Amino acid sequence: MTHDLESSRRARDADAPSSESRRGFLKLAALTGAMVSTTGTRALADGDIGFFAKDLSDEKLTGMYRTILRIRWHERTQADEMLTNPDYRGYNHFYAGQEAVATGVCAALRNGGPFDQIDMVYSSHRPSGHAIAKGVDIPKMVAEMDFRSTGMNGGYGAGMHISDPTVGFIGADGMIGPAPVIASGSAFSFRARGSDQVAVVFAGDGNYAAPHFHSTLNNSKLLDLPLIYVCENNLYHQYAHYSYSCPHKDIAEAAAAYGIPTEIVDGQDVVQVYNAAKEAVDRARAGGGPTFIEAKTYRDYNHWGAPGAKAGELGAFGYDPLAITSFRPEREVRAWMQRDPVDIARKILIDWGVLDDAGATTIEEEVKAEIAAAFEWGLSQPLCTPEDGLKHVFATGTVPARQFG
Amino acid sequence: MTHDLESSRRARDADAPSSESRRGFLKLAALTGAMVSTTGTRALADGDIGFFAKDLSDEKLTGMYRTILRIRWHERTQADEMLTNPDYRGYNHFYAGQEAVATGVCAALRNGGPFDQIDMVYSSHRPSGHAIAKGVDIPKMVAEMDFRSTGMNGGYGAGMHISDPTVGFIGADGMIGPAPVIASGSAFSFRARGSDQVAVVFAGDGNYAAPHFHSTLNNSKLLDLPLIYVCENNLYHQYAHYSYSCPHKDIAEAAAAYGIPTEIVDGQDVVQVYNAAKEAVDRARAGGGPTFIEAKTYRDYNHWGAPGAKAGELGAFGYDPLAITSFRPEREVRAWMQRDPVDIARKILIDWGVLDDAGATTIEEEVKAEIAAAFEWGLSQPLCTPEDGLKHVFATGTVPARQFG
Amino acid sequence: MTQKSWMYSVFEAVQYEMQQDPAMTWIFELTPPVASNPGLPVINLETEFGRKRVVNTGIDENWMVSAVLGAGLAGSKAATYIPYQGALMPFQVIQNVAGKLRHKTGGIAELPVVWVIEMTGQTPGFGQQHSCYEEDSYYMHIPGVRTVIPSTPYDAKGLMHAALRSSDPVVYLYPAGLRTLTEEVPDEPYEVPLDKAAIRQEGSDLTIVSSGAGMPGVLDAVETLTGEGMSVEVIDLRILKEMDTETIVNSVAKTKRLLTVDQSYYTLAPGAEVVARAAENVEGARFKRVAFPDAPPPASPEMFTWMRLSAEGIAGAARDLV
Amino acid sequence: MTQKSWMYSVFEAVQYEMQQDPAMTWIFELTPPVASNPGLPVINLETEFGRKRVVNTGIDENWMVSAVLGAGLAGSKAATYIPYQGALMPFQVIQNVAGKLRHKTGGIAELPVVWVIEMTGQTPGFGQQHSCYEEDSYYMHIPGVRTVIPSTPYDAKGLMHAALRSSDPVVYLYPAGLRTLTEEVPDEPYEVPLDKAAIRQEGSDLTIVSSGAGMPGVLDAVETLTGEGMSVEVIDLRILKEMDTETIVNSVAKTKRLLTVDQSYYTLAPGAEVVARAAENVEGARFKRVAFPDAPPPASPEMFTWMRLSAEGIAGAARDLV
Ligand SMILES: Cc1ncc(C[n+]2csc(CCOP(=O)(O)OP(=O)(O)O)c2C)c(N)n1
Ligand SMILES: Cc1ncc(C[n+]2csc(CCOP(=O)(O)OP(=O)(O)O)c2C)c(N)n1
Ligand SMILES: [Mg+2]
Ligand SMILES: [Mg+2]
Repeated sequence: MTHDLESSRRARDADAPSSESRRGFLKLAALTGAMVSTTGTRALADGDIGFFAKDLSDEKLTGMYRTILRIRWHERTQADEMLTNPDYRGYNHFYAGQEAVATGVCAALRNGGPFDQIDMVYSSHRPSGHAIAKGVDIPKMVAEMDFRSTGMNGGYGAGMHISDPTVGFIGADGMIGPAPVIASGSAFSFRARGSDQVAVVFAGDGNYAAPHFHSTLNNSKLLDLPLIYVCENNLYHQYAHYSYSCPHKDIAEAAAAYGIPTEIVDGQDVVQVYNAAKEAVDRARAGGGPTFIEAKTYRDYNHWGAPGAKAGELGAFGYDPLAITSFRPEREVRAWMQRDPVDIARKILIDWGVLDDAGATTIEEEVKAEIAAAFEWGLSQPLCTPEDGLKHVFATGTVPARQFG
Repeated sequence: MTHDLESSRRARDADAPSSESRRGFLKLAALTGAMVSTTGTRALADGDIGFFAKDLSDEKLTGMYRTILRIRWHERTQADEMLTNPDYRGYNHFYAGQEAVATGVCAALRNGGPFDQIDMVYSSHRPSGHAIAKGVDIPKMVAEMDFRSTGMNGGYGAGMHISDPTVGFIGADGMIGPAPVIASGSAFSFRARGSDQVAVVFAGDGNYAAPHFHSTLNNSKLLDLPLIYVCENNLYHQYAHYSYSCPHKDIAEAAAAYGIPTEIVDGQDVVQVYNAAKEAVDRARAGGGPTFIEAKTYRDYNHWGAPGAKAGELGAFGYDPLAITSFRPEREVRAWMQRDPVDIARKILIDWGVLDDAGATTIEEEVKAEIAAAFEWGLSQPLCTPEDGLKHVFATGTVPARQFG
Repeated sequence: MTQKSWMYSVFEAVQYEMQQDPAMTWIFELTPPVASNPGLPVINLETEFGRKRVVNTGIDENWMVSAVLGAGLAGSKAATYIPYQGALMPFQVIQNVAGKLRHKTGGIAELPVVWVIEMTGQTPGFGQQHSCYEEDSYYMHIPGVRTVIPSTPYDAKGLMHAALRSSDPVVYLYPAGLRTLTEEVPDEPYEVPLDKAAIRQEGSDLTIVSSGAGMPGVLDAVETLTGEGMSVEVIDLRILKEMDTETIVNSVAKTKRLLTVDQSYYTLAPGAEVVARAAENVEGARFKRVAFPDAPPPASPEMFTWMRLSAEGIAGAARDLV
Repeated sequence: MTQKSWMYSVFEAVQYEMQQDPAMTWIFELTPPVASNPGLPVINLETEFGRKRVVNTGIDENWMVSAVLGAGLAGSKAATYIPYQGALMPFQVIQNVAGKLRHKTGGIAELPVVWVIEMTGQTPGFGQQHSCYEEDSYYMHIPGVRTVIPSTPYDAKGLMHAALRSSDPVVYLYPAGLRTLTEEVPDEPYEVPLDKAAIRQEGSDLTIVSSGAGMPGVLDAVETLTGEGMSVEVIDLRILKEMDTETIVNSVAKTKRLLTVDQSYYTLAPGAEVVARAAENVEGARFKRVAFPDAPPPASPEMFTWMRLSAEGIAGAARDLV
C-alpha cells in the first residue's frame, strides 16, 4: 500500500507559515475571472480575484493541485470499477467537476492535531471529494465504499456515511436537510467552550429548499456562530434545475438577507475558493460569526452512480431518464466540462511558476499510481462478518438477533 | 339569545358595493401615521395612509368598529370569568390589544357564500379575535371555549382548536410552525382549480424562527400562491422578546428577501391594516401571488390566561414569573395601551363623520349586551357526554374504549 | 384484465381519480408521476394534467405533506408521493395536526388527502439512513389517520381508489421493493376496503401475519412449509390502522400458534401489536416474532442480508413454533 | 437527604454535571432552567453558567435537538429541554440521524447528548394537540437511542446523571405531570442504570407493568387491590430502550397474569411490546392492556377524564384478569 498523506496534510495545513512573495494576479484574473461576483460587503476591483492565495507556499499550492487530482482519479477509477468490474459493489454520488470547491475550502482549515482544535467538516450524500480534501485515508475509504471490514467505518456505512473524526471529517449524511443544522451545533459548542475552531458544512443547491436551511442561517447569525456554509450550486438537485425550488438566482442572496456575509465564487477555480474560505475562516476564528459561500459549479456525472458514462472517459452524457420536468442538457454538460478544475489549477500553478508542465505531469502520474494502489489495497480487504451488524448500536454490547424468531 | 351576526357579516363583505365619497385622509394621518412604513415596492407619501378605506360604506366602517368591540368585550368578559367565577373552566390566549389586525384583514376578505368561493383563514393559539373577525357565531364559540356539547366544535377542541369552515375560519392551531405551511396548501389548491379565493394565515413573531417559515414563503413565491401571511409582531414570543429569535428589526425583511411584496403597518389602526390587506387580496385574486403583512402590535394580557389581570380592568401587569431571560416591562405594556385599537378606530370614525360620539357609545353598549348574552347562552349549555370522546376519530364509526382493559 | 406492475396499477388509480375530479392535485419531488406497462399507454400525470395540478417541488417533504393537507381542508382532493428518504420529515404534521383535525373540530374537518410514503426496497448496500422500513410502526400508532400497506398490485390499485375517495386522511405506505411486482389487475376502477386484512391462505397448524414487503418472503416460506406438510394460515394485514383484530383473533383461536413477520425493528414492530391483541383474546396459544433486529440496517451486504427477513428464517421460526 | 421535587432533582443533576464539565451546554426555549425547593438554593443555569453555555432560543425544536447533536459530535456534552408542544418536531433527526450515527460510522461517533423531551401532564382541557403522552412509542421504536422515562424524583436525578455521562444519545422523557412530585433525594450525585426496570412491589397473583406518569395511578390501584387481598407485582419500566425483558419475563413466569398500563394510545403503546415479549417467553399466561383509546385526547374534561387512565380502571382490569 503506497500512499503518502503526510506531505499533503502538511501542505493543507492552513496554519503553516506562509512567506512567499506575491504573484502575478491580474494575469490569472483574465483566465478565471469571468464568473466572479460577490454579494458581501467587500467589493473586489474588476478583474481582481482576491489576495490570500498569493502568500501561500509552493508546497501548499502543489498540495492543493494534488488533492484535486486525488479526488478526480479516485472517482474515475471508481466509475471504471462500476462500469467494468461485475464484482465491484461500491457506489458513489460522484463529485468530479466540483473538486476545486472541497479542495479550496479545506486548504483553509485546520485538518490535524488534537480533536479539540481541529476544524470540522460536515458533508453530504456526495462526500468523497470533501473526505479526500479533509485528509482521510484514501485506501481505507476505498475499502469502506466496497463494504470491507477494514474500511474506514468497518463496512457499516459505505458511500453515504463515511466518517473520520480524527481529521475532522465528521462525515457524510445521506439526508437533505439535517447536516447544516447539526454543523451549526458544532459551531455552537466551539463558541460555548471558547475554542477558535470552525465548522464547515458542504451542501448542495437542493438543500436550499429544506426547512433546515432557515434554522441553520437564522441561529448561526443570531448566536454569531463560527459556521461556514458552503453551498455547492451545481444547478441541479436530483432531477430538477434549482430554479424549480429556489426563487433566487444566487442562493447567497437568501443568506445575505439574514445579515450574514456572503461570497459567490467560481467553484471551478481553487484559488478563488481558497481566498473566500480563508476570509471566512479568519472571521469565524476571530468571533465574527458565520459566512455563506456559494460556489458556482457543475457535476460531470449524473446524480448517482455512472449511468451514461463510459469506462476510461470522464463525464456522463445523455438525458437522465428519470428527469421528467427539467432536463440536464448534454450541451450544458459539455460546456461546463470546458472549465475543468484540474486544468484551471494546473494552468494557474504553471502561470505562477510554481510548477512546470513536466512537474505537473509527474504529480498526476504519482496520484494515479497512489489511487491505483489504494484500489488494489481496498478491494483486496476482507468482507464483513454478518453477525457484526448487531454491534455498535450502542457504545457497549450487542443487540439480539431477531430475524430467526 | 340576542346576537345579530347578519348585519355585521354583510358589512364585512369585501365584495359589497362601495360608493361613498373620499374622506379627509391627511387629517387622519396626523393621528395615526407615526409608525407607518413599508418595505414593499409601493412607496407612500409621507403622512399618507393609503386609500382603499376611503371608499368603504358607512355600514362597512361601522361594522369594523363593531367587530373590534366584539373581540374586546368577548375577551374582557372571558378574563373576568376566569378571574371571578370558580366554575368557569375555559381559557384563552387573549388577543386584546391586537383587535385591529384581525378586523382589518378579515374586512378585506370574502367571509360568506359557498365553501368553494369563500376566503380561508388559518389562525394560531391566539384565535378568538381572528374567529370573531371572520364571522363565527360568538355564543357557540363561548360555549366551545367552556367545553359545552353544543359549542362550535362540540366541546372537542375548545380554546386552541376552534374552527368553523362555513365562514372560512379553518381554525386555530395550537402548534407554532405548521399553520402557515398548511395555509399555503389551501392557496395551492385555489390556484390549481382556477379559483380566485385567497388563503390568509395569522402568525406571531415567534413563528418566524420555525423552519416552516422558510417553506411557506419559498413555496408561495415559487408557485405564486394566493397566500397572505399576516405576521402579528407583538414583540414577544412566550417568554422572550423577538430579538432572541430573529435578527431582523422588521420581520418583513425576511419575506422581502424571497421577492414577496411586503407591507409593514401599524397594527393598532384598523384602517391601515385594511388598506394593506385590500391591496394584498386584490393582487392575490388577480394571480399576483403572495403578500407578507407585518402588523406591529402588542397584547394587553400576558401570554396565556389572565395572570396579573384584575377583574373589570383591561390588561395584565407585573413581570411574567416564567420569563427569565427577557422581561416584558410594565412601562412597555402601559405605553402600548395608550394606542388602543378601540380608541383609534372610534376616533377615525368620528373624525370621518361616520359616527358621532353618541352613536359610537350606542354601538359599544349594544356589543356589551350581545357579548353578555353570548356568555349567558354559552355557559348554560350542556356539558359533553364522556363516551363521545370515542367519536369523530374517523368520518364514520367509534373507536373502542381501552381505558378499562 | 392485463398483467400490470404495482407501480402502473397505482398510477392507473391516481390517473382515473384525477380525470374524475378536476380539482385534484398531485405533488412530487424526485419520483416522476410516470408509469409504463407493456401493451398499455404510458401514464404521465404531469403532461396530462399540467403543472398547476401536478407539481415538481424542492426537497421539503414537510411542505409537500402540509400542502396536501391544506388543499384537502380547502375542499380539494389531494395527494403527494414522498420518497423514502423523506419518509419521516413530515411526521409531526401528520401526527399532531392531521390525525387530530377531525376530532379537534368535533367532526367538522374533512380531509380527502392521501400521502403516499415510500418504504425502501431492502437493497443491500444502501445502509442505515436510506432504509426506512421502520416507518410502519410510527404511522400505525397515530389515531385519526388510516394507514394502509398494500402488498400486491391488485390491492395497491384498489386501496388507492379507496384512499382517494375517503374523507379521512390516509398514509399509503408504498414498499418500493414491490414496484415491479406484476399480476392481473382489472382495467376499471374498484375499491379494496380500508379496514380488512386479507387471508392469503387458509390453514390450521399455524397463523403467520405479515404485511407489505414482508409478504413475498412469507409466501415463499409457506410454500416450503406446505411442502413439508404444515397447514399454514397466512394473513396479510393490509391495513395497519384500524387493524382488523377479528381476522387475527379468529385465526389464532383456530391454530393456537401465531408467528408475526416484520421488516421493521423488533421492538414495537406491527407484530408486537398483532401478538398483543391475540394474546389478550386467545388463551393457551404460543407466539413468536421474526423481525429486523433493534439495530440500524448496516451497509455491508454480508451483515445486511443476514439481518433482514429471509424465507429460511421465517420457515425456521415456524417449525420451532409448531 | 432532603425532600425534593422531581423538577429540582433533575436540575440538581444538570447543575452538577455542568459544574464538572466547562464545555457542557444547555439549550432551552420556553422552560426556564430554574428550579427552587424549600430549604435549598435556587438553581438558575442561565445566571450560573452564562448565556454562551445556556441559551434561550426561538421556537425551533428541530434546531435545538440538532444543535445538541452537533455539539456532542464536536466533543461537548450537551443537553436541551424540549417542551411538550414541540415533542415530535425533532423526530426525524433523532430517528434517522442520531440513532444511526454510531452504527453507520462503525462505532466511531460518540454522542454524549441528552434530549429532555416533555410529555404533557394530563391536564383536562388542553385537548388534542397539547397532549403528547404518545411519544413514548415513537421514540421507543428507534434503535441506537436510549429512551428513558423516570417516574420518581430519585430516578429522575439518577437517570439524568447516567444519561449525561453516557456516550450514547439519550431521549429523556419528562412527564410534566410529575414535576412537583416530592420525595427524599440524596444531595450527592448518583446514577440509576440505563438498562434496568424497577420492581416497585413484589407479588404473586398478577404483574402490572407501567411507566412514567402511568405509575401514580398504578400505585393507587395496587393499594386498593392489596387491601382486597390481591398480591400484585409492580414493575416500573423506567427504560423503554433497551427494555429490561428479563425482569418482565421472570415476573410473568411467576404470576402468569400480566396487565400493562399506558397513557399512550392502545395500538403500539409500550404495553404492546411488554405483552408480546412476555407472550413469546411465557406459556399459559393471561394478558390484558389498559391504555388511552386510539383517539386523540378531547378537550372536554368530561370526555377526557373518562378516557384517560384512572386507578379504578386499572383496578377493575386487574380484578378481571385474576
Ligand atoms: C430528506 C431527503 N429527501 C430526498 C432525498 C433524495 N436526494 C438525495 S440527493 C438529492 C438532491 C440533492 O441536490 P443538491 O442538494 O443540489 O446536491 P447535488 O446532488 O446536486 O450534489 C435528493 C433529492 C434525500 N436524500 N433526503
Ligand atoms: C412547536 C411549538 N413549540 C412551542 C410551543 C409553545 N408556544 C405556544 S405559543 C408560543 C409563543 C408564540 O409566540 P408568537 O408566535 O409571537 O405568538 P404570540 O403568542 O405572541 O401571539 C410558544 C412558544 C408551541 N405551541 N408549539
Ligand atoms: Mg445540486
Ligand atoms: Mg408574539
